[in-house]
Amino acid sequence: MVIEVSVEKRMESKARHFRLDAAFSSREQCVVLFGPSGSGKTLTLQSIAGLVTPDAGRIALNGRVLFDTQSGVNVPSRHRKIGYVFQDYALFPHRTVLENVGFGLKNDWPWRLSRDDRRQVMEFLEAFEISQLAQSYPLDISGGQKQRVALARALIRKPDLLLMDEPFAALDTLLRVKLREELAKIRRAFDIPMVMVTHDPEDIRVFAETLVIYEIGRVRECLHFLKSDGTDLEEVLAS
Amino acid sequence: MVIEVSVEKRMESKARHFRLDAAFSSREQCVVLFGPSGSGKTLTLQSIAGLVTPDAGRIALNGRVLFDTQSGVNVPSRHRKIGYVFQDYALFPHRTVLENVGFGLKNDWPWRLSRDDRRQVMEFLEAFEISQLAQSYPLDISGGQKQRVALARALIRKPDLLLMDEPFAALDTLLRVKLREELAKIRRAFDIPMVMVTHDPEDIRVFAETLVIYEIGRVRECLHFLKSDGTDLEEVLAS
Amino acid sequence: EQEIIVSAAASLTNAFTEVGKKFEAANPGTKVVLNFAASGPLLQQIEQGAPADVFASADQKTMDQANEKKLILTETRKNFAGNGLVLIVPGDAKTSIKALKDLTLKEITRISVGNPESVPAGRYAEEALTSEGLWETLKPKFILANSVRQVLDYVSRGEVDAGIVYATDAAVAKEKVRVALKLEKHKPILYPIAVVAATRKTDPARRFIDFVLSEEGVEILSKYGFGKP
Amino acid sequence: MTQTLVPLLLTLKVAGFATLGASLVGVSVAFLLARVRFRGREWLDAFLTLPLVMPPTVLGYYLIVIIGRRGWIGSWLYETFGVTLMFTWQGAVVASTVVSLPLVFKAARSAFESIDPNLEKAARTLGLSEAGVFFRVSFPLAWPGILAGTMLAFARAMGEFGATLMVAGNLPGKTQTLSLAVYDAVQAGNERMAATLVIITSLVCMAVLVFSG
Amino acid sequence: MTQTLVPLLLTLKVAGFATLGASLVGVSVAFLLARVRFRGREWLDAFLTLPLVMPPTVLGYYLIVIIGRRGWIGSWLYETFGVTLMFTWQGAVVASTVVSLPLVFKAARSAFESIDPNLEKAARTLGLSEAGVFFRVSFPLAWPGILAGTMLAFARAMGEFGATLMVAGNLPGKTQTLSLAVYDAVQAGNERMAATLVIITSLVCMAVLVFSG
Ligand SMILES: [Mg+2]
Ligand SMILES: [Mg+2]
Ligand SMILES: [Mg+2]
Repeated sequence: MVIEVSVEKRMESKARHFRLDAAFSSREQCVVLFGPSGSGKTLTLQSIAGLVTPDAGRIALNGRVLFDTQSGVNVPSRHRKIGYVFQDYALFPHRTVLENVGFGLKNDWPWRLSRDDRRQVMEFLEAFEISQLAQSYPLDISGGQKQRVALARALIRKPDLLLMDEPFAALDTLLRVKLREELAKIRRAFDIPMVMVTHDPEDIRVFAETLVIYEIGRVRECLHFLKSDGTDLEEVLAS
Repeated sequence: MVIEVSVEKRMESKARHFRLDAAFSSREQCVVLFGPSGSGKTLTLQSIAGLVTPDAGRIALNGRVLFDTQSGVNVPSRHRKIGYVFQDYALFPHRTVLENVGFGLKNDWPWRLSRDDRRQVMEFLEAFEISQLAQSYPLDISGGQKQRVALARALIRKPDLLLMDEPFAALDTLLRVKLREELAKIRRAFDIPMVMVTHDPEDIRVFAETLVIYEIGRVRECLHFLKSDGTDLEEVLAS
Repeated sequence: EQEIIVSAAASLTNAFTEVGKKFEAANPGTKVVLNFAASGPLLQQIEQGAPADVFASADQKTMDQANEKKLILTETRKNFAGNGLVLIVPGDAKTSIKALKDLTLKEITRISVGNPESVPAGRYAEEALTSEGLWETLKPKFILANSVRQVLDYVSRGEVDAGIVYATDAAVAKEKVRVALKLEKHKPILYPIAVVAATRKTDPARRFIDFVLSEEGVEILSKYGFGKP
Repeated sequence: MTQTLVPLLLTLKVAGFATLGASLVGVSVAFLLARVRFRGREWLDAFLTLPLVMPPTVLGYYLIVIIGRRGWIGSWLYETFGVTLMFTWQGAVVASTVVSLPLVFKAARSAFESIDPNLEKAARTLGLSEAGVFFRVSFPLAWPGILAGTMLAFARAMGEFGATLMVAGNLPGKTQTLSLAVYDAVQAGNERMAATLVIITSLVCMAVLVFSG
Repeated sequence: MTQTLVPLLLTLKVAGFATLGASLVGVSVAFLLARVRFRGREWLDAFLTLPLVMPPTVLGYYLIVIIGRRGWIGSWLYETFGVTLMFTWQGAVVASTVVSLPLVFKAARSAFESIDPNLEKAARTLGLSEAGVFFRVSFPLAWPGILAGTMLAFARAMGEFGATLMVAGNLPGKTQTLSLAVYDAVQAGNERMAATLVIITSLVCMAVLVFSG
């Protein structure tokens, strides 16, 4: 993929002011945004997805302009073809696992899934090894299972890009290792480019092809590991 | 210290049943309870502090019986002389940092701190490098600062034992390393025994003298590293 | 099927309920809806546009006000009944009142009368007591009611020690209240009735008034203790 | 029997329509206030909450000023269509709607505001339009809160007394709801009637409470 | 002037005492229900919430049955002390207390329940007794919610009409609160008086709303 991101956004609240002014670009398949919490990583991700409107900037994916203040373009979130896995997964609590995964397949009234759509959902549930949870509600399933449902729900719409916000932060250390491997496998199987937000160095080791290091409100460095421009991952992490 | 813990407790709720039946003992200064979430570590910690009443069991610290269903002993929490640092720190949001730290110093009406008490609080704030936050409210300080306030608030009462529930789980990975070292230093300075709950293997490396490994509702193993009985830490962690 | 609304003074409650039924029987296809309250509030309702077709008040003053405000058809106004005023006490009361001035006794702590501002029975009571020079003296004991039927209710429940109501009201609750004495020094109590000016049902309204004034109507009224005008 | 049945049915009719009206207005404005930031937002909230703290008789007075035969809207209605709301069951509906509006409105607003915004965002990334987000996510998630508010509004509308008395009068069979009939029966010293009405009303209220709780 | 001042002062007195009573009972029971699990817990909650959904005239009826001169408690009070609450401002206080109780109670219960239990636990490990925990942690943290409920209760008590009318009557200078005075003035066709009273009441209600919001 080719992704170009440049966003400016002021956030004002009673307690504090925050200003994000971040830009990066990548031609690799896996971009990791790394930095302390509150540095604007999630805000960047939501800008890419069209969930937040930056004050100024430009966002383009594979040559398609999604947002540009200069030319006045702002593609609504629902037309961006971008999958988003939220930090807390944001599963619909009033829908079963099956309904969650099929949620985005049919978007006009009366919202009932066709037989074909249902079959596709079932295939996805099987591929993600959650068929047995089809009729369960999100409240009753574990954190690792939730992550798979959220992933399946995003991927079933065949998005051009997958955004993931701290996908492992809510999980036990023990579970984290396992699911990290699984995600890497799934990503390869679907061959989908990804932008991931994390503050865990381990995620960088496993996923980063491009590494964007954030500090409060801005990008400190943007490193490209696949270009073999002499940048060494372990060196970066040690610093 | 000498600590003996043996607790049984049933928890019933609409969605699930949980039964804790755990026992361990130690003569070391640093006990780490390790295991997946939901395995009963926090429940054990709260039983030691007297915040939860087990259905059956016995808890003794340095020969003093705090709880014993056989002899009907159940020392109220306020008389156990045990400091507790909660996972989310549980600072009083309606009190300043100074008032939080001094909260447990004077417990009868009219709850005003004497000049001596105030001086002592100020000394603690300085020792914990949070003097500049004395008049701030918990809402306005960072996660790392909150942890120091919680520690200072617990230690100022000179407890016989310090309990810590996942002290670093809420922090950034970057901050975590720094605060882990700080805590180790503080613990040595105050020379206070500690029981810590965690699911991060790194905490075991830094703190564990006794390691209690939990699985759902019970203790799988209790290992003593200082006894040099052939147990190797790295071996345990690798398994 | 048509419907007329008759707004009538609270003291007419029992009598007009029967009058209404008999009228409906005599005029098939006409339904009578009865709206009872103190005459003052009824006048206010009509002024605010209440869909009343006939207005029957317990005193001349209220009807005069209605006339001044052009709320009634003047030519339809007729007096149709008379009444008396009595002092009642709860049926189980131990105190015995032989004259109005006994109301000043210490054991009589609460006396209920209609609010003279809006309740005709209250105005008659004020007149009667004033002429005995007792109104001002008794004022601290008064429990002012919103209608004469509320006075009756307070006395029947024993919430007050005495009350002033119409003779016909006292007769309705014979088992619960006792008439202590009749009051006399007040204007004669005459009930006027008239068609409401805003009505679109002048015909049945006139017919209802005619029925009230008819022999059958007078008979029903006298059965409930009302006198001839 | 009919003496208690008629006011009961009338009460259910009036309270039903009032609840419907209050819910439609209350839920829409609540959603607006919960999602759109505009000037005077909190003033609108305060204005709609006013009936909750205002004496019903004062509301009755305002309603007379507005929909009375000589009122702003009332005189226009009368002159144009020859209808008046005063002393009609429709007038009672208006009074009850105003009085019960804050209960739905407040409940709906807090229900909408307690929805995790990420759920609505997730729906957007899944291709839903704003209307789709409302009907498939926001509304179903707010539903338990809205329902509870609606039940309270229904109960409040059933019990409305002061404003209804002033606007709709107390006409048996036309505007005399249970609440007014109880008052009337007690006034008239009709003890058996009063007791019957009180028991019926209590039962209905308890049913509402059990359902909404 | 005095014609409006007297009912205003009376209203403030009645509403003040009623709010005080409702707050004391409401907050204590709310804390009990939020912290102690016992049988019939939710029944007690429903019972105390009943006045919120019950018509004020029905409450008035029950109050007459209980505190009327021939009521269960009323007859005892009268025979023992020679006092009766009917037609007194104290009776109006009782009616307003009952009517406004659910507002404080509900607000206080949800305020207590939304306190992070770890804060109370932390206080215990810091050596506080249960009373200390209540006065230094639970109550101060629940205070904003309790205050909002108390303000609503005050407003509700100020506006009480139906139950007060039945229990305390409508005695000028004795039990005639603003709400009743408005009704009276409209009934008597005293338009200027009605308008004055309505404006005063509206201002007081808006002030309450602004403070509680
Ligand atoms: Mg974030
Ligand atoms: Mg974590
Ligand atoms: Mg835990």
